[in-house]
Amino acid sequence: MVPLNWYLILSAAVFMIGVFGFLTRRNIIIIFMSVELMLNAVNISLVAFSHYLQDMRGQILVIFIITVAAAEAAIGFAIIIALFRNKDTVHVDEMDEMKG
Amino acid sequence: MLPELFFGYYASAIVIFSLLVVTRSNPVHSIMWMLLLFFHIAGLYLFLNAEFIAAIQVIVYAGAILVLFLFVVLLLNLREELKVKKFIGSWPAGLFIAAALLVIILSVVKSFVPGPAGKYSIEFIKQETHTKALGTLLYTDYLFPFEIASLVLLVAIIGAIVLAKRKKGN
Amino acid sequence: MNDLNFPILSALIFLPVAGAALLLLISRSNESLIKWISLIVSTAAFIISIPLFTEFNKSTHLMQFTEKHSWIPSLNINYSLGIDGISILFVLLSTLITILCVLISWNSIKAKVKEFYISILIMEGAMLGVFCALDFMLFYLFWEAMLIPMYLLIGVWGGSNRIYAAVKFFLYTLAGSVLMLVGIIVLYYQSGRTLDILELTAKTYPYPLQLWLFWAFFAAFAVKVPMFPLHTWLPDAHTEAPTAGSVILAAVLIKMGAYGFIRFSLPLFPEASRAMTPVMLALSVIAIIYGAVICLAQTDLKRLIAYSSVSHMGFVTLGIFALNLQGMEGGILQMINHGIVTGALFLSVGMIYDRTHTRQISDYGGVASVMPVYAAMFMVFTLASIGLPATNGFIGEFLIILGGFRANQWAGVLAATGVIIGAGYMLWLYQRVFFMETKPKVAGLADINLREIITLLPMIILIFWIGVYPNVFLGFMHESVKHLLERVNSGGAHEASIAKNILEIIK
Amino acid sequence: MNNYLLIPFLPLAAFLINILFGRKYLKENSHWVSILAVAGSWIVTVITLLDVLSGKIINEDLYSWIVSGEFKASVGFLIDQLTVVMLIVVTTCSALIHIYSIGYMRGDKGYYRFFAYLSLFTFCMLMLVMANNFLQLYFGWEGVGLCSYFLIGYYFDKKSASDAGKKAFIVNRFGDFGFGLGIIMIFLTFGTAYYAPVFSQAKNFAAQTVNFLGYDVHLMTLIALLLFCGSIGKSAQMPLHVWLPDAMEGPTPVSALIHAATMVTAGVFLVARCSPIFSLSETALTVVALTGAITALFAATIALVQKDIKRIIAYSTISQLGYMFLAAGVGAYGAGVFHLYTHSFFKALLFLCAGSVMHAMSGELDIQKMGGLKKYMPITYWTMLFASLSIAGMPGFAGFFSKDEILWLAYSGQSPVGKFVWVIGALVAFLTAFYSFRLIFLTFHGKFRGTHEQEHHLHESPKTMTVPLILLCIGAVASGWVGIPHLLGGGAHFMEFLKPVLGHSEANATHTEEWMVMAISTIAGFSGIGLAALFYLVKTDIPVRLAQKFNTVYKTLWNKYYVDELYSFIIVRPAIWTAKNILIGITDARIIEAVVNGVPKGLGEFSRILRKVQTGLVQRYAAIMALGLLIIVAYMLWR
Repeated sequence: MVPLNWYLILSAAVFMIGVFGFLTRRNIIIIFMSVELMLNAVNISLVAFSHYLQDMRGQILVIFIITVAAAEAAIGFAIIIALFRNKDTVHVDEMDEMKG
Repeated sequence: MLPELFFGYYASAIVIFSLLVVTRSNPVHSIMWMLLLFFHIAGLYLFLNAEFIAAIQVIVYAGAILVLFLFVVLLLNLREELKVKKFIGSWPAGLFIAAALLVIILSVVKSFVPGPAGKYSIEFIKQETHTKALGTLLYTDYLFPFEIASLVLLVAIIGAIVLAKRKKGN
Repeated sequence: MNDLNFPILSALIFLPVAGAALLLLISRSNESLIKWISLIVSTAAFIISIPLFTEFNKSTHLMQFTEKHSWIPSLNINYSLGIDGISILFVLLSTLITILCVLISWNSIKAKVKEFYISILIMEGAMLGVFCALDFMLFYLFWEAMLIPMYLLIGVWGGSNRIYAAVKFFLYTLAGSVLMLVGIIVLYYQSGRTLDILELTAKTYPYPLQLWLFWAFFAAFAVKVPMFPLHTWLPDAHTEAPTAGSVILAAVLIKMGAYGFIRFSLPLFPEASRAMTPVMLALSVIAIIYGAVICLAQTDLKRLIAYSSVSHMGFVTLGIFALNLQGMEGGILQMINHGIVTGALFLSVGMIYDRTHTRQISDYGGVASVMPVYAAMFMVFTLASIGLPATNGFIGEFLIILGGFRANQWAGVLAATGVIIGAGYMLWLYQRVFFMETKPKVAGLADINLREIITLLPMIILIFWIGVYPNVFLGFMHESVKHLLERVNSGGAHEASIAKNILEIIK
Repeated sequence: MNNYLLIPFLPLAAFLINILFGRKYLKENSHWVSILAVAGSWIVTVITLLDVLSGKIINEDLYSWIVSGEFKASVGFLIDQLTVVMLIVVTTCSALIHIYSIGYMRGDKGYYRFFAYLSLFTFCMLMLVMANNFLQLYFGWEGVGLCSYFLIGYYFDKKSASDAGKKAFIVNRFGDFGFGLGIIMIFLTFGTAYYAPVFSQAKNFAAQTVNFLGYDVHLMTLIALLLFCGSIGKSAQMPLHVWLPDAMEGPTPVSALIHAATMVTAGVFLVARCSPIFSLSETALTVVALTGAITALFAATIALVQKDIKRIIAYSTISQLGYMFLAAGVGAYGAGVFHLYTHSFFKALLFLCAGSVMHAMSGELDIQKMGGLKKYMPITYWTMLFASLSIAGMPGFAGFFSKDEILWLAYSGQSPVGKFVWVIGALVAFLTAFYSFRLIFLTFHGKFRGTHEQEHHLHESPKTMTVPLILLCIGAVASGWVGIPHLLGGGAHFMEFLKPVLGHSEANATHTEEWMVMAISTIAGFSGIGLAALFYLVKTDIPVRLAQKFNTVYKTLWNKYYVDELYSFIIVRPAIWTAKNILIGITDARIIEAVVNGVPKGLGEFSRILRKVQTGLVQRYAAIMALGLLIIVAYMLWR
């Protein structure tokens, strides 16, 4: 039997890869993917908990997360397109309109 | 022994594909690796007796979201994209933060204590079937959150249309 | 106490506000109607205030014409008004000054006329409110409400550097009054949740608390007065403000500070006040001499008068903190005097500024040859400003120096030197502006017209009225001042500890 | 109705009428209003004099002026012997000078203004002398100062005139500073500011000391000296004399009325009025005597070399005022007032004659450009000669009696410095005679030294001017006859008359000594005239040679001992310099404003630094957020 901790470690590793991607990539699409990566990492741990604790609530949460992820992807891409149309770039380090 | 081997394959595949996703300079490649990643995650879900989740992982993520990614990437100028730097200048800082967070999280994993088990044992799910068990719960106890989720999707649809629509005259 | 069976103070406060509301309804293009309505409203307010003067009972220190209604019952905040012998003169002064401000702005304000008169009228309501309020929350409300129209007057209709001056004025005063708000809240809890000024002033507070609160209130009042070294907003504000703004500022607004000392600091914190007397006297004397000496080097007409205000207000605070009858009465009278005289000086400067558009003293010269009536009137104001007997300035200054000398000989003597320097800078100013050869900028100016004479005439009448027969005005305050001094000077239990505290503070 | 009220209020009414209606309606007829008013005052004064002579003293309040607690001052009138003498002096001189001004000021564009000011001055001066309390005295005191300011600066388009007016006012303010404090001390001591109770109680405080600004001083000395500060300013004594010579910028009638006959003598009047206080302090009296003596000498020496006709007379006035203080200082208040009284006639006359000369000379002031005017303007010459004889103390003339009285009482009185000031007094008598006749000789004798144009224009003044001259001349000659001393067979009526108010100073010396004193001062006068005649009529080259030989002395005198320069150097310029460079430049700008503007500026700087953090880069924000999370979690784990 695979211990729960292994899933958690896996989840943490994937999450941190997502964090790394989010913090360091310039392309906003990849950043977006990193976000999806982090969401999936959370999903892994939730499903694992659900399995080991013999409780369905973890998986219910996963369903909602996937729903929100879909919605977020739709809105996010709409924003990216609007942004790309105006700024003609997908690189986030070239967007600093809010600079103080 | 077999489950550990099975998990080991999936886990290492997931980590490797994740790394590949965030490090490719060509977004299309990233998406392709992500597709593989999602399938492996779905596999892991099956391994955890969550077949319905595995199914929507493939359908929603791989089928819907990733296709959306592809469409967006097609809008961009890929040739240009391949020539420029893919990381921001201070990427080591990002790496450090991610690594440090990982270390911290890992350091607490071992002290994790599972709570009492619920009623959805493997036998119970086998008897109920997984989809039905999940569906019953979703449409009874979690009816309102479920409805709200539908609302969220509706707003997302409308929002996406409004945002992405070209203004008249542009 | 209200024998008139009519809420006269409320009417007084809200009539100008209603007038301002009426102006909102009038088309901005109809400028003459706007001016006439403002004139009528301000005159009506003045007429309403006359019964206060005639019906006032001089034989009591109690509040008169009182009104009290519950306002926010849950916090025990009331809408409570009333005046006594100290505030009545300020009420009258405010209503009079507003009329003159409307008149002086008749032709000199050309842009945003409607907004200007709305500001003036709201200003009047707030000023009257401050002098009439008997509830701390109400008082604070009016106190802060005054800032807004004044800020606009300076910032919108002011001179070239108006924004700086307006912001400086606003921040300076706000910083002070916020500390006072803290003090008010502390008092509210200390006194068992009441904000009634009369109730609060009848209670005693522990000495260390008094000391803290004294300084909190000091911050608000000293900025307004303005006492040295918190005076630097005044020259900027005066210089940049339009004439009407300078007049209100000089005549009424800066009186609020000294009024606050009398109305709040002294009766609320008698022991702390007594303990702080040396400090206050010292600051007053510094202000007198400092303001006067600085005037010697001014090149700007309005700035010079502004600094002279610092000096004159030094006299006022000196008189108040002399803590004896002559000083206090002199101080109060001097506030009125300063309001009249400096107000009149600013009105006069405004008149000539409208003609020449320069405030530089060096641009003037020989004005007396071309504008004899104006020169004569300005001379009267100059003389009142330097405290010549038979003008109001003398009565105030003499009583203050007498009281100050009684309280502390050095204070009296040094204050008297301020009078010498005062004569120096005012006469020098007069000489440079009115005497000597006629400068090109001045040549051919028309003498002041009837409207302008009417604007200045009340001031001249008051100057001589107070100067020759001051008892009419002093009579109002005898009882109130006596009562206040009894309160301040009563009880000496803490005398020893106070002395010790002073020593510690000095260390 | 008390008719004495008319004395001050008629001129006040004239002032109001003239100032309100003069410019538009009265114009060239303004003088009628003022002259009628002052003539009315004079008539009432004479009636009042008769009342007082019959022993009726008036002391009553018109109304309460200032009431504040126990402090009370009123507008009230005290008419006693001293007051009535002053009233006579003021109304007589004022009336004559008003008339003189008709001719002198004719055609001036500010005609109405001039008469308005004169009336106002008369009003203030009368209020001053008629006061029954110190505060009203102060009112009149400042009021006459104000009129003096107006009238000195009458030709206000001239810078020198407006400067001089301002200077007079401000210098006087220095004196009034002490005067005001003196009044406050009086009130704090006696609890009242009325003359009568103050003077009657003064004896009770004779031995008392008081802490003043940290020093223990004798109370009566302190009060007396503070009051004397006012006198020094108003009567142009050392060291506040600087304004009077400059005051000659005013029209000549003004110089005659204000700066010779009346206002400047107010200081003497004050000392005389407060004699009960002064008498209680030997120190104060000594200071008064020495101030007077030194001023008398000092001003007389300056007058020796001046060339401006009016300035010579001005310094002469300062010197004569010094005489009066000298008298008061040795306790001879009566003699001081007597000299005040005679002096007002002959000094006003001198000024009016000078005005007449200027009138003829088209405004020329330099006596070196005159000469030989005797034949052109005989009335002026003779009246001026009589005035000069009077001031020089020639026997029989008014000045002789008063001056002699002063010197005699200085010599014989109990004052510790009496003999010393007597010597100075005699010396000054000599100098006075010398410079007075230097003026006469240079102006009226010899050959005319001006331009032809001026010579062509020379003429005697009109009747309105010469009649007052003649009338004043009678006063200058005869006014002293009311005070002929017992020694010469007179009754010393003047001194007897004033005795109830001023007391009597006792002479403890023999008749022989009195003769000697009289002889010495007479000889001093004669020798002064003789020397002047020698220098300016016979051997006219001596003065020039003397000036060359004693060049330093001459320069010092010519520059009036450099007092003006000294004041400018130690008071005026430092004050303005301090204001400009220290108060505005450093205290206000660098300290207070630095704090005031520094706080917001500091906040601004701080926010400028802080805002660098707001890069606008999403990833930077996310990184910082993650870092924060990291720190918090790490802290939770390992605290």
